[in-house]
Amino acid sequence: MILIGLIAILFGAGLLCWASERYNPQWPKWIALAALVLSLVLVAVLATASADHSGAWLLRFEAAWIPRFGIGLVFAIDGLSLLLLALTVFLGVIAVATAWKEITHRSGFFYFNLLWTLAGVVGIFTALDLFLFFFFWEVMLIPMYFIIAIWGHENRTYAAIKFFIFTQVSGLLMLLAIVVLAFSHYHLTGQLTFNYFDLLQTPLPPQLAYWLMIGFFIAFVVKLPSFPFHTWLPDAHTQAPTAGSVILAGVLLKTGAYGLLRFVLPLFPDAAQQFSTVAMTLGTISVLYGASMAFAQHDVKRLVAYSSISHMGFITLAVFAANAQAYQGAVMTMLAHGLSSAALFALAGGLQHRLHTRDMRRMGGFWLTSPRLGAIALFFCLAALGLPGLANFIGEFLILLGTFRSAPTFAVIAALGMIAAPVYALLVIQKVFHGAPGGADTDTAAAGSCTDADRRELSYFFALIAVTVYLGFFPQATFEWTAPAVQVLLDFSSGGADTLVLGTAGGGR
Amino acid sequence: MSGDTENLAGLLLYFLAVIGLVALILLLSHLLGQRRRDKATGEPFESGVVSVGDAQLRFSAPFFLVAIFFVIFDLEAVFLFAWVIGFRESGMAGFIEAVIFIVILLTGLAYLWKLGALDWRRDSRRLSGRERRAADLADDLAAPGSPTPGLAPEPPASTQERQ
Amino acid sequence: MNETASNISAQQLLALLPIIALGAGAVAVMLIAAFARGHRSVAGATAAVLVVTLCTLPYAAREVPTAVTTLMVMDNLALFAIALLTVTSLAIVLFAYPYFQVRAVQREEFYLLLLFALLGCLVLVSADHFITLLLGLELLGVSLFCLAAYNARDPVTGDRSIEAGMKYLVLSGLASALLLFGMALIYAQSGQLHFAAIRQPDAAAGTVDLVVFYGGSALLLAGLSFKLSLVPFHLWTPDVYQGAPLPVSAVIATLSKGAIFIAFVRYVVSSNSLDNTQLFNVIVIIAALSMLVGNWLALLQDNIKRLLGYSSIAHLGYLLVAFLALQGSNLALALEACAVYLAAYLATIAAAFGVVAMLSCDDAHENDMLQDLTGLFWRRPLLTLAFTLALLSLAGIPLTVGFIGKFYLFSAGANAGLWTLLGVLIIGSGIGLYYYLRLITALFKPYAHGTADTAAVSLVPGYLAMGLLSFFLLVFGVYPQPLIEQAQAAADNLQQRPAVAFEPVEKQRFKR
Amino acid sequence: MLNIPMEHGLLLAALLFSLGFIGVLIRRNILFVLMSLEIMLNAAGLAFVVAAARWEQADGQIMFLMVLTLAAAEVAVGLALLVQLYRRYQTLDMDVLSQLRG
Amino acid sequence: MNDTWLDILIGNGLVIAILLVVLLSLAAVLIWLERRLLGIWQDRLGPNRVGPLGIGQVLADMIKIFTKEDWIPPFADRAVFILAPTIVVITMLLAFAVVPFAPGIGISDLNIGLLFFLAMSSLAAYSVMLAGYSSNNKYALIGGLRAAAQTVSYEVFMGLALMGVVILAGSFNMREIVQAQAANGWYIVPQFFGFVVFLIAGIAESHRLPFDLPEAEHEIVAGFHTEYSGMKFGLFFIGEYLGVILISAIITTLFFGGWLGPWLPPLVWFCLKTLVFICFFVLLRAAIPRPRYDQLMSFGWKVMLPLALVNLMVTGAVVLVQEG
Repeated sequence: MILIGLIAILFGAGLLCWASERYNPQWPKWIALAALVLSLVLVAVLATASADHSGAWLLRFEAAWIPRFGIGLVFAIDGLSLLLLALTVFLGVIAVATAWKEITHRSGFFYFNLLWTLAGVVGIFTALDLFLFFFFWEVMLIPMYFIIAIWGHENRTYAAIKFFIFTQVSGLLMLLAIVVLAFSHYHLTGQLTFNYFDLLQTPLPPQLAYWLMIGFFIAFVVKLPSFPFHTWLPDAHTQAPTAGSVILAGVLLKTGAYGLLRFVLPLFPDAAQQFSTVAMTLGTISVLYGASMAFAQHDVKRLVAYSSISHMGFITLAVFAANAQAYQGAVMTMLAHGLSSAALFALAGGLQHRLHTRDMRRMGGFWLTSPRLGAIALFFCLAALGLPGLANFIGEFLILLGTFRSAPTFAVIAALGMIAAPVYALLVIQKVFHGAPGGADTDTAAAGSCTDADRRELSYFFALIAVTVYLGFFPQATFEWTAPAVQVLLDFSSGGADTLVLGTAGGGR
Repeated sequence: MSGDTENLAGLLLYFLAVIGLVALILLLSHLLGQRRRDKATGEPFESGVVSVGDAQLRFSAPFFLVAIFFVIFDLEAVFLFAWVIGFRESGMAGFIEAVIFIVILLTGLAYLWKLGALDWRRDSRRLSGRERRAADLADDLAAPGSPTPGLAPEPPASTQERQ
Repeated sequence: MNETASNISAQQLLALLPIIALGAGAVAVMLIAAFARGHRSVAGATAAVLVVTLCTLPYAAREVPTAVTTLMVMDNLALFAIALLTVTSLAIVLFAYPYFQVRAVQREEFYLLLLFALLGCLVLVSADHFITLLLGLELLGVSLFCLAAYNARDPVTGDRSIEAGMKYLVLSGLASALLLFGMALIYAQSGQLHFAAIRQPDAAAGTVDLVVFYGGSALLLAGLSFKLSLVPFHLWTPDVYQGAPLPVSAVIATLSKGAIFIAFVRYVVSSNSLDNTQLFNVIVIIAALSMLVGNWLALLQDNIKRLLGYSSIAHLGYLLVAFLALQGSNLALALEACAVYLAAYLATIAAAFGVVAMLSCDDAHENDMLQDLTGLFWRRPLLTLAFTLALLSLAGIPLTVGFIGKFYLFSAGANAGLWTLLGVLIIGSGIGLYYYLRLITALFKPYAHGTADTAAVSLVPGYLAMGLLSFFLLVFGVYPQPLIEQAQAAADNLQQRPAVAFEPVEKQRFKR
Repeated sequence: MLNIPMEHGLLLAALLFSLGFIGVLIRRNILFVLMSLEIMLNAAGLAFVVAAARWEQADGQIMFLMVLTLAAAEVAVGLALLVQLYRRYQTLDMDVLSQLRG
Repeated sequence: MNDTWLDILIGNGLVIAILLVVLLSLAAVLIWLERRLLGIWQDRLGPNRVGPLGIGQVLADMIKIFTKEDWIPPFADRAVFILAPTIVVITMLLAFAVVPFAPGIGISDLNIGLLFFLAMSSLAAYSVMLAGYSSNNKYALIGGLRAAAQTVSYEVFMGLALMGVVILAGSFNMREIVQAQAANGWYIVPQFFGFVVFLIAGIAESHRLPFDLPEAEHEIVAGFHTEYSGMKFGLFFIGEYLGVILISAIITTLFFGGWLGPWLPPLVWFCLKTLVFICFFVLLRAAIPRPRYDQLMSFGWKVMLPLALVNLMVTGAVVLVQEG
């Protein structure tokens, strides 16, 4: 019930934001902030209430929705979902903070869209009815589309439509797969259901399972995004307003990874196993391709976007590596990347707000005028390149470790990506903050007028830094949360012989 | 069978005879008739006035309306013919259906009547404003194209038929 | 036949009540249009007639399924369709009112023709015999081409309207001719005009020339495809949609498509036509082409009416997916899918046309170009939301009933194993998304002039219609169970069709 | 009745139908298009009558009445539109119907 | 087989020949008769110079009309111009094919006799229409249009007016209708309104005075046959009189028991009754002034058509009630 409350709060607050704008344009952002903080509290309550890590599923709610198809309102969370929920709500707060001053135009509708996107994502992370899952999967698209298309930058329409079409078409493939799965289940057992827990036991013919798996895989990998399906991401990230980019990079990409972990692996373990080589190849290509493309960008946001592709490549790799380290690493990377890329986009947004450009060739020497921003940027660049002690390092290290155990070749090649990361990450620091003011282009007069981070910016950056550092130094807490979920995954995959799970409480299960 | 054939054959024969007769009459008159060529022979007769303009008049709307009404109501008659010949077989149910059919037709007729579609002569002095609108409407229904901005003005709809 | 025709029982009359009510109502409205002429009175009476028709449905529902002679059958499918079409008509009447209020054409007859068109639809959806099929089709068709040319006297839109009327007339006539000739050929071979009696012919019996029979079926299919504007018989659609007055485009896109589709379904289910592989394959090709070509051509349009026209072609293509699943054990689900998708489609497309019609209420021009919509959100937020909702529903995005419809299509298609078509459906939807989003984007663009539009007349009835439709789109999008239950009932009923007393080929020598 | 095989009747109907169809497709004058349509409809009607004669039922003839009605309704509206069109454009050529495109 | 055909040829040929000769002569004589009767009723003499009682006038007219110039206007549509007057004569003559003159006497005993008659009489509309069109003369065109509009208007309820008779007799066959009257009495009694409507429609159909608006001299010279002369004009003339005879014969058949009657031979009864109606038509011409065209049309649509429909319904109801 608390899960429904969470979603309802976000949906309701969204409507409230919109309605309240008529009376006072300042109200929407306060309402949004209040709603998100309330949600954060709720998530915290959830976490404390189930802190004993007993069993995989912490909370479960079921109610009938469309009995004709055996579709129910099935909500449940395990540790994995809980962490991602926390991330979502937390980044929601950050997004509101970044948008606080940037969005002045039609703010009511903006916060409406923001909150509905977040509600959709929360739905994705909690829904365990496949139909319901798909429902939320699509629900979050529209508001996100509006965020990009209305408040985005110069090329926003193109970017928004591209984002939407990519996600929607791949989503339809998934819908088809879901439907076929449910009907196969129906023909095999005589029970028509979309309930995740029922469908887990479907004894599918291998050929069919393989195709269904592909359907799911494509939808998730587009969202992730992985190499051949990634082209929407740089456009969408670049054109979205800051808050949009934060949500996109921090949260929306994670839904793809979550889908892989939650659905592809447990529903089609054998097919996934069979497919792992292809998937890992795609992952490795993403890692290297993302990194090299990032290196070639002049646009700050594009650079960060391509780096995201690179990082997400690691997750693909991890998901199909099928062992505990890799899974744990994947979860950690999701969290860490959520935080660091959100921060980097917030930074890029801040720069654009000040300079009205995202072109690094027209920047330079900002350390002089805004040292605080510089320091923050340096921190997150280091986090992104995987500096030990920060969350990203833990995640990627575990992924490589896990991958090496099952597929050494891929691990070795992907490790090259970790080498490439410092190059582009430091390039940002060098081009933007070091060097002569104005960079290569001397016509920029913006540098001089650039102000340093204000209290608002500092506060949310510090929050991000704090969490990143915490995760980097105390990853065990995270592992304990995810351990039961990872164990479940391992039970499903045929490579379940390896039962080394980083985590204590859930390990004994 | 033979009765049918006989009937049809008789009809056919009669048909041929009639056509032959008419042809004969025409041929006879052609052969017997005189030939003259006078100055005004080749001109159309218009009561002695020299002919002006084309004879292909734009004909007035009601003619067109009558044509449409004929088509519609004659078909109605066709259905009634079908009912009438099967009158005893279709019995009471058939009668009720036919009455419904006829009543709907009469309603349609009343509609046309009220709208003035059946009026050939319109004396605008006699009509109230509302009736005149209805009358204009009837005109529109049949004779499109009365004054429409941007299009060639209409010649006054053949006045000689409304005298 | 005379024997059965003359024995109409009270039960049958009761089952026919909606049709009787609507027919009587139409005649009454005609009298009102003659004797108490006035836009308000006629529109009001029309709305009242529609409401009364809806009110008769529960009474008729007690008697289903009933075969009314061999000509018609009233079952839950028919009632479902009647309810759907009547509600849609009601919405159209509501938003047509302000639309015609600002126009210099005679207004009253629109409602009259609409009622007749609807009557044709009602006959169609309960048709169980070629005669009723033809009757309904033509009652509908004749009303429609009068309606398409309805603005002919309007100085602004007259040219377009008359062109639309003429084109629709010619092509509809062509379609009718094809259909009729097809029926004649089928009749020549089977000796039957009753749907259920036209089973697939038994070649061994020797009385049937299969070439002629299937030629007839193909012609029938072509005729219906014309009427449903399926590719490659779609060429008239965009022109007619663009040229006809907006409410009329809505009528063509909703009532005529819906009713003809239901009739087609009934024919196919009753006569088992889909058992024939060739015919099946031809329909598969038609469906695939409709989805692709419709969506593709819609991409290129700047005129919203044309765009919606092409979009409706694509949607009929989608519907054919469910239609093709109407076989064997899939029948129930496929029928349900047809019903649900049709409901979603009708409400959605009516809402879309309604919004454009309401935007065209400030003067005699129709604001149907893409640029007229630019920044609409900042001028008319409520209308824009309704339009957005409609577009999202057309695109099949959740929270709208369009999504439920699409889900049904997937279910029916997957259940019947129509993989190729489902693939095409996905591709088509992808293409479709582009132009829906293009519209939506235009709606939300910043608007330079920043002033609210001033409609010349009260839009209240229009808003009422939009509210009704939006409510439908949204509520059944989130909680579709009631809709599904109705559709399920409709599907069940058709399967257990009432036994109809139709004679086998009987040598009844007619009187000469 | 004189016994004519049904196939011959159907063939004639098909011939008429094709003639009408070709007329609809290639004629430029709208009046002739309408006439071609009528030919098609009547060909269908003929086919019904022929078929009814084969099965010795009245159904096909009833159908023919319906076809007649349909043809009449079509022609009534068609001619009305035709007159409109002529008043507007002073021609009956199909090409005037080409304002709508997109 | 040969025998059969030969029989038909001979049997029918005789009847046909006699019928045609009688009809055409009758039409010619009618011209004289009408003028004489009009003269008598209007208290003047009429044609009385040629032959006894002026009966030679018939012959004189015929000679005159045959020797007139067979003129076709150069501006006319030649083929149609010639075709038009023949149509009216042909259709009127053909319509006689179904008239049952007496038992055993008649061209054809069609079971759709009544429909055949209706079909033929509507075809006559083409004649005036085409004549008006092909003459290429303004008067002719207007006259032709008027005639066509008038014919088709009255055509509608002309058929409907007869349907009461069909309900009573249960057949379209003229002979059966006559025989039914032998059993049930003349239909003039139960079908009085049908008779009135049919009578009026019949007058309008044959463009007889007072409904001769298409050729109203005072407005449009001679209407559709303004440009006609010689025998082609004569054909129109013959057609009109044939029409009068036809309508009279049909009225006789349908409403007045056809050949039925005591003492005299059936054929004589038929001819007598028909003659009475022919005279009635002439009387009408003498007695009633010509209405305006709009009055004529309104009268048709607003009075006659509803009357015909109501008559039909009432007849149906009465028959149903009577027969239980």
